Amino acid sequence: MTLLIDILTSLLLIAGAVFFLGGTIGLFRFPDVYTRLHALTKADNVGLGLMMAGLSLQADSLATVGKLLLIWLLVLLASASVAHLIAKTARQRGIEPWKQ
Amino acid sequence: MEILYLSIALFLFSTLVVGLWRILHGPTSADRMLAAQLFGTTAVACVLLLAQAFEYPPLRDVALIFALLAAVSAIAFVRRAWAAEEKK
Amino acid sequence: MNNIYLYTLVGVGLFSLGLYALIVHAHLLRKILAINVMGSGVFLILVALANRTYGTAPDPVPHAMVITGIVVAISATALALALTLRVHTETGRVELPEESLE
Amino acid sequence: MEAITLLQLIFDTLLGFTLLWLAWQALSSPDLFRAIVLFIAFGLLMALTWVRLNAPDIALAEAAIGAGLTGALLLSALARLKAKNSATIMTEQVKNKPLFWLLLTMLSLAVTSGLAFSVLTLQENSPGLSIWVLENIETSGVSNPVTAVLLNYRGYDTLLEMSVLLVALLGIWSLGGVPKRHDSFPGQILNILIPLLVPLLIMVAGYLLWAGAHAPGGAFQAGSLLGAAGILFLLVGWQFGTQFMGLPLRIMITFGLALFIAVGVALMLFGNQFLEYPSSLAGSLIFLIEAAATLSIGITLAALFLGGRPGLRRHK
Repeated sequence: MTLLIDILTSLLLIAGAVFFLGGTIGLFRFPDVYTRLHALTKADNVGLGLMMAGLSLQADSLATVGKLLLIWLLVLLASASVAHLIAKTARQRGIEPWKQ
Repeated sequence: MEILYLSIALFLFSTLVVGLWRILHGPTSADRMLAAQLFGTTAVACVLLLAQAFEYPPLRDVALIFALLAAVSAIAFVRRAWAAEEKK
Repeated sequence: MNNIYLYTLVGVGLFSLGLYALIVHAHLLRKILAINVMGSGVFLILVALANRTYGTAPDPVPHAMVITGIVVAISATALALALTLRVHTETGRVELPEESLE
Repeated sequence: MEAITLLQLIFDTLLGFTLLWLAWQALSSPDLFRAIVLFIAFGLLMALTWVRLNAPDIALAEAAIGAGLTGALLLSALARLKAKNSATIMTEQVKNKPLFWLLLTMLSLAVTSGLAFSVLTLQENSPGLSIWVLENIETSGVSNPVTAVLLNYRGYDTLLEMSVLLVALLGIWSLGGVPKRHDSFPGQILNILIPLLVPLLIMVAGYLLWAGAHAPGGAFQAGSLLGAAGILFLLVGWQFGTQFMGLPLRIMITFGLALFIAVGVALMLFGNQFLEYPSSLAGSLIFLIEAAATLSIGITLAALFLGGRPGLRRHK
């Protein structure tokens, strides 16, 4: 049973790490601020979410799971709001979205 | 399992170092701020992995504070610094 | 725990970098950043050396000193920024006038 | 070498070099905004470093202050300077004076090597005062040694440190009134986000204050969170009522220090030394002082961010 949980945790953590890698590559490669925003929120939402799921499986108490969940929700809230604010202000300041 | 936690923490930390490139090269201030925002999230994940690897729960409080305050610098940027740049 | 000396040397490096920048730059905001980096270097040396209690928990006294130091550093930074802004409103400059040696 | 030790070594080395590199970039960047963002990232990595150095109390303080206060303070100051182009001025002595450069380089090298030498020749095993701290922890009233040092063994330090906060605030207030600004409407997102975040910040501050007695946490970390909550309010441009800005504000700012001194003096009346707690009461007294200190530190930090004396209009 422990082995199964360990394997599941490993898979979730690795999957989460892949999303973080994706976020970084997006930040690195994408052509303008709007597309980079898009890449970034993947790391925040899915990457961290998968990691939280993986770590929750190893948690010793429900309180720990609750704390992990709270941290994830807070990061979601912050990154979604910040992404929106930056995109909106960028529009107002006249930064044109990238067109092929 | 400790090895896995530490390796992933190390991996995340290296993506953070790569992300520094975006802060250095911009081109707009928004790009730099975005990179800093991603740093915050990566640091949260890193600290939680270290907490698990060394079985030291108080570190989760550090991650909690990072998560709570993740938006503050970006809000200051949107409300103050960027607004001032515009007037120039 | 051989990372003690690694981090101590990083602390020394930060202190020197900050000192150098503090002397070279005239812009007050840069001087404030430089002093903060110097402070971080000092804190790093203190806390790294507090780990020289092999086997047991680190020495809590430097930890307490550094926590105090961090709060003092932020309040000093706030005051320095307010002074800088005042210099800017009064003179329109962001650096202090140089004293000529003649 | 074991894999775990190796991984930790790689992590520490990478972290150390990134710290140095970031500091260098932040201090030499021609663009001031970039310098500030790099400095924010530097603060984040410092918090990770404290985690690596077994200092969770400091990591909490650095996370709260670095993420919640430093960035907001520096970015607001930059917004008011509006002088980004004059960013790379050097001091007069440095311009066109090769001799000065030479001297400066030699000075830097001397400082670095001198410090490095003295640090590396220190005794390898030096428990410092930790033995005494641990021996007396049971009489201190708390079980977190850092809190015991801050509030009991070296209560003077904390007392004086709160005075420093107060003096810094007085310095800012003596410079004039709150700078006038015309804040735009914060927008729907912030109007939803801030009322959600602030109660959570206050709750977590309470949790850290409570946890400080037996685990990492305490008045400074909790106070910094309260300060961050205040800064969020100020950033969206919400006004506190003017009736709050007068005497009530001053009472709350000085409350922590006043209570600290009052407890110390009261103990002297009962035949103890200044701030020498009887061990049966120590736990409760420390909590009382910490609770008052948290409130005062939080409000003082937010007032520092305000950048001037409320109620006084700067004419210009």
